[in-house]
Order: sequence, then C-alpha cells, then structure tokens
Amino acid sequence: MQVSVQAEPFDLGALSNDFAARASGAGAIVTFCGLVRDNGGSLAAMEIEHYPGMTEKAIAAMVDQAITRWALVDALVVHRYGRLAGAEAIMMVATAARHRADAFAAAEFLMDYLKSRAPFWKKELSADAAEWVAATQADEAALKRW
Amino acid sequence: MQVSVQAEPFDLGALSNDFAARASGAGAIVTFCGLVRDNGGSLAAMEIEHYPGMTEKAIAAMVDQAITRWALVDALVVHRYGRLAGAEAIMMVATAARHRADAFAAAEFLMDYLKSRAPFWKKELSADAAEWVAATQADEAALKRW
Amino acid sequence: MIDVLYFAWVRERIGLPRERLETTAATVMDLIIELRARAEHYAWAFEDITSLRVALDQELSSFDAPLAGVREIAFFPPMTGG
Amino acid sequence: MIDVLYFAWVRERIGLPRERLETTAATVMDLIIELRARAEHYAWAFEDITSLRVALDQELSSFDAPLAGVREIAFFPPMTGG
Repeated sequence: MQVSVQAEPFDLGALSNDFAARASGAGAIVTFCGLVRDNGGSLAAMEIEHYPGMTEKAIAAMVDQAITRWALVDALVVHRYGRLAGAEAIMMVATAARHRADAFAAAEFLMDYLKSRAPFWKKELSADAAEWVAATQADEAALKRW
Repeated sequence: MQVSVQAEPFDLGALSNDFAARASGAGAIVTFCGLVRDNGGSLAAMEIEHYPGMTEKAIAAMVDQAITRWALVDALVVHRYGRLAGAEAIMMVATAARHRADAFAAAEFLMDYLKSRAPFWKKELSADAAEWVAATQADEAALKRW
Repeated sequence: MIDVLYFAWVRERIGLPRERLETTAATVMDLIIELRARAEHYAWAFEDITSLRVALDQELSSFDAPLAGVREIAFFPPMTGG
Repeated sequence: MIDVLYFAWVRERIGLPRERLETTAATVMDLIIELRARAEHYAWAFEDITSLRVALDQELSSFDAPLAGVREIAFFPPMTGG
C-alpha cells in the first residue's frame, strides 16, 4: 500500500510504471487521475484544504478495506492539497488485481470514498470569484452501491 | 482517438502522461493495463495472434462507440501481438471525460469489448505446454450490461 | 480542555482554524449550542447543522456523540475530495 | 474465388493460415460443409461450429450469412483479447 498526501505535483506516468512493476502476480492495473477542469476556455485554479492527520488515517482505512474486499495485489492513493493551476493533476488512485473486474471495482470504490469521506475541501478560483465546491447528491448516493 | 496494434512493447507511464496532457477539458482520466500474469512462481510467456486489418477496424469501431456514448474528451487503445514474456504489458486503454463515472464506464466497456470482440487469440506458454486461452462465459456475459 | 478545529467555510465564517476551549458540554450538539451563543459569526457558522460534519479525534462522528475523553473535535462541510 | 483465413487452433488444425478457394457455396454453412468433406483435418477443425466464429470481409457475421460478393472469409475461435 502507498498513500501520500502532499502539496507537491506528482508524475502520473512514473507512479503508474513503478506501481505496475511492483505488482507481481497482477493481471490488471487500473489508474484514475483527477485533473483541475478547464471550465470553458479560462483555466480555473483550485485551492485544496485538508485535515492533516485525519486525512492520512481516513485514506489508509479506505485502502485497507479495498485491498481486503477485492483481494488486491496492491493499491496506491496520492492526493495533493494547496494551490493547483488549471489542468494540473489533483490526485490519483491505482489498483492491481489478478482480474480486471476487481481492479475496476476497487478503483471506483476508492474514488467514491475519497470524494465524500476523505477530509479534503476544494475551492474553485476564477478571475473574479472564489467558491467552495459543494458536495453533490450524486457523490453521496454513489457510496450506497458499496 | 489513438489506436495502435503493435508487436513492440509500450510505455504505460509515458502514454498515460501524453494522453492526460492532450485531454484538454477533462476532469477524469482512467487507464487500464493488462499484464501477462505470473502463475504461481514460474512466469508464463504468452503468444498473441491477431487478424491484421480486422483488428484495427474492430477496435476503432469500439472506440468510436465509447466516445459517442460517454461524451469522451479522448480515448486510446494500444494492444500488442506476438511473443510476450511474463509480467510484460499486453495492452492498455485510456479514457478521458469531464466526470469520473463516464471515464470509468467507457474504460470498462472498452475492456469488455476488447476481450470478446477484437480478433486476438492468446496462447499461454509454460515450460512444458502451450495452450490456447479459452473464452469464458463471464467475459461473454460481461457484454450484456452495455 | 478540548481542541476545536474548523475547516473550509466553517473556518472562514469563524475566522480562525482552531482554538482551545474549556467546556462542560456533554455531547457534540451541546457544544454547538454553546458555540452559537458566543458570537454572531459562530451562530452563522453553525446555523444549519445538516450542512456540517463532525470528527472526534479524527474519526467521523455524529452530533449526538458524547464528548467525554475527546481531545480534538473538528467541524467542516461535507468533504469534496478526489 | 474467395480468400479463406484461419486463426488460432483453427489454423493449427487445418495446417495453414490462409488459402484461396473456388466455391459455389451460397452461405457460410454451405462452405463449412464443403470444407469438412475435403479431408480429415478440415472435418476436425469444423466439427463443432458452436466453438467457432466467422468474419466476412473483416466483419463478424453468422453461419447462415450469404457469401455472394464476399472476398474474404475468416474462421476462428471466440476471441480472447484484452
């Protein structure tokens, strides 16, 4: 298991390759990467706040649960906080399993839990406004399938 | 759209980074990578046969369908053929969408279709045997959900 | 003594990220009622608890949870990670 | 004249990857019946058509499809890509 909560940018490609190389016995690797969206031309910036201490513990607990439930070979979560520019990578998840269905399900489970149960709060910054991102009904509802 | 059917190895990390950099406006990138599984200690090798001409057309049609159905920003499929050693990457899929649910669904759709509708045939090679991989009921059944 | 932490717009409304309080509140809800009475901006931060979440010693909890033995309590809006 | 292609264990049983045939078969199934009658190893390759798939001019098709105008036909087991 690898969990990192960090201000620094990360390299999706390098982490994906390292993860795949370590995942001995796996037949399937799934990665997810979340990016700051370009909202119609003007790249938005984002400020991400988190709860140091709780964040790492909450993520480690989710990853433990995913590893057990889908018999994962390995799992990784990297999540940034602080100020991010438009199109920058916010976070990534990687899962390794023998079969693809488990790798996909575990990655989606981790994403749903990170969205609504890891203590991060996003603020979208545009040229003339700053607004906290509201949690959505859809994100909360997504947890119900697990 | 990027589709490549090739004998040469590919670099999951480099392709993931290039794909993410090009996916302007996307908020979610999903990648899947299939590896030759290590079957209990002795790394298996694999020989993959394909149907040149039909393979590229069949994959392009699947990718077109995925892009339309999930309004993808972009999608990529790379699939190798020929002789692969244990733990080598067989293929990868990448999808880019505004939201994670679309990127995940499209990647799973492409995997299910590649498994059962792209003209590839795998032969597993061990020290003393060579055996064509049999298509499974589960893989055929997986198509029904789309 | 209990450490009280505020995040996101809860922190912005209250105007500070954390404070150390003396309280006899038995539950999270009792503490919220105490805090609301302190000043206008506290009342504003805690006006609608359905839009708040609470963690006790860094574990998500509920508003009726007891505070006995708790060293750190955090108030924040629903999380928006990922 | 039609190009007939074989893949995977169909190719191995028949012993060649492709051949060019003169046929008057009206449908895929008619061609299979012709091929079965050619030699023992053809009969073996085509013994159970439920374990076979067919493509006409590189599009998946069915055993009752007509062959009129088809330039290339391919027989192979269910695919195992991905």
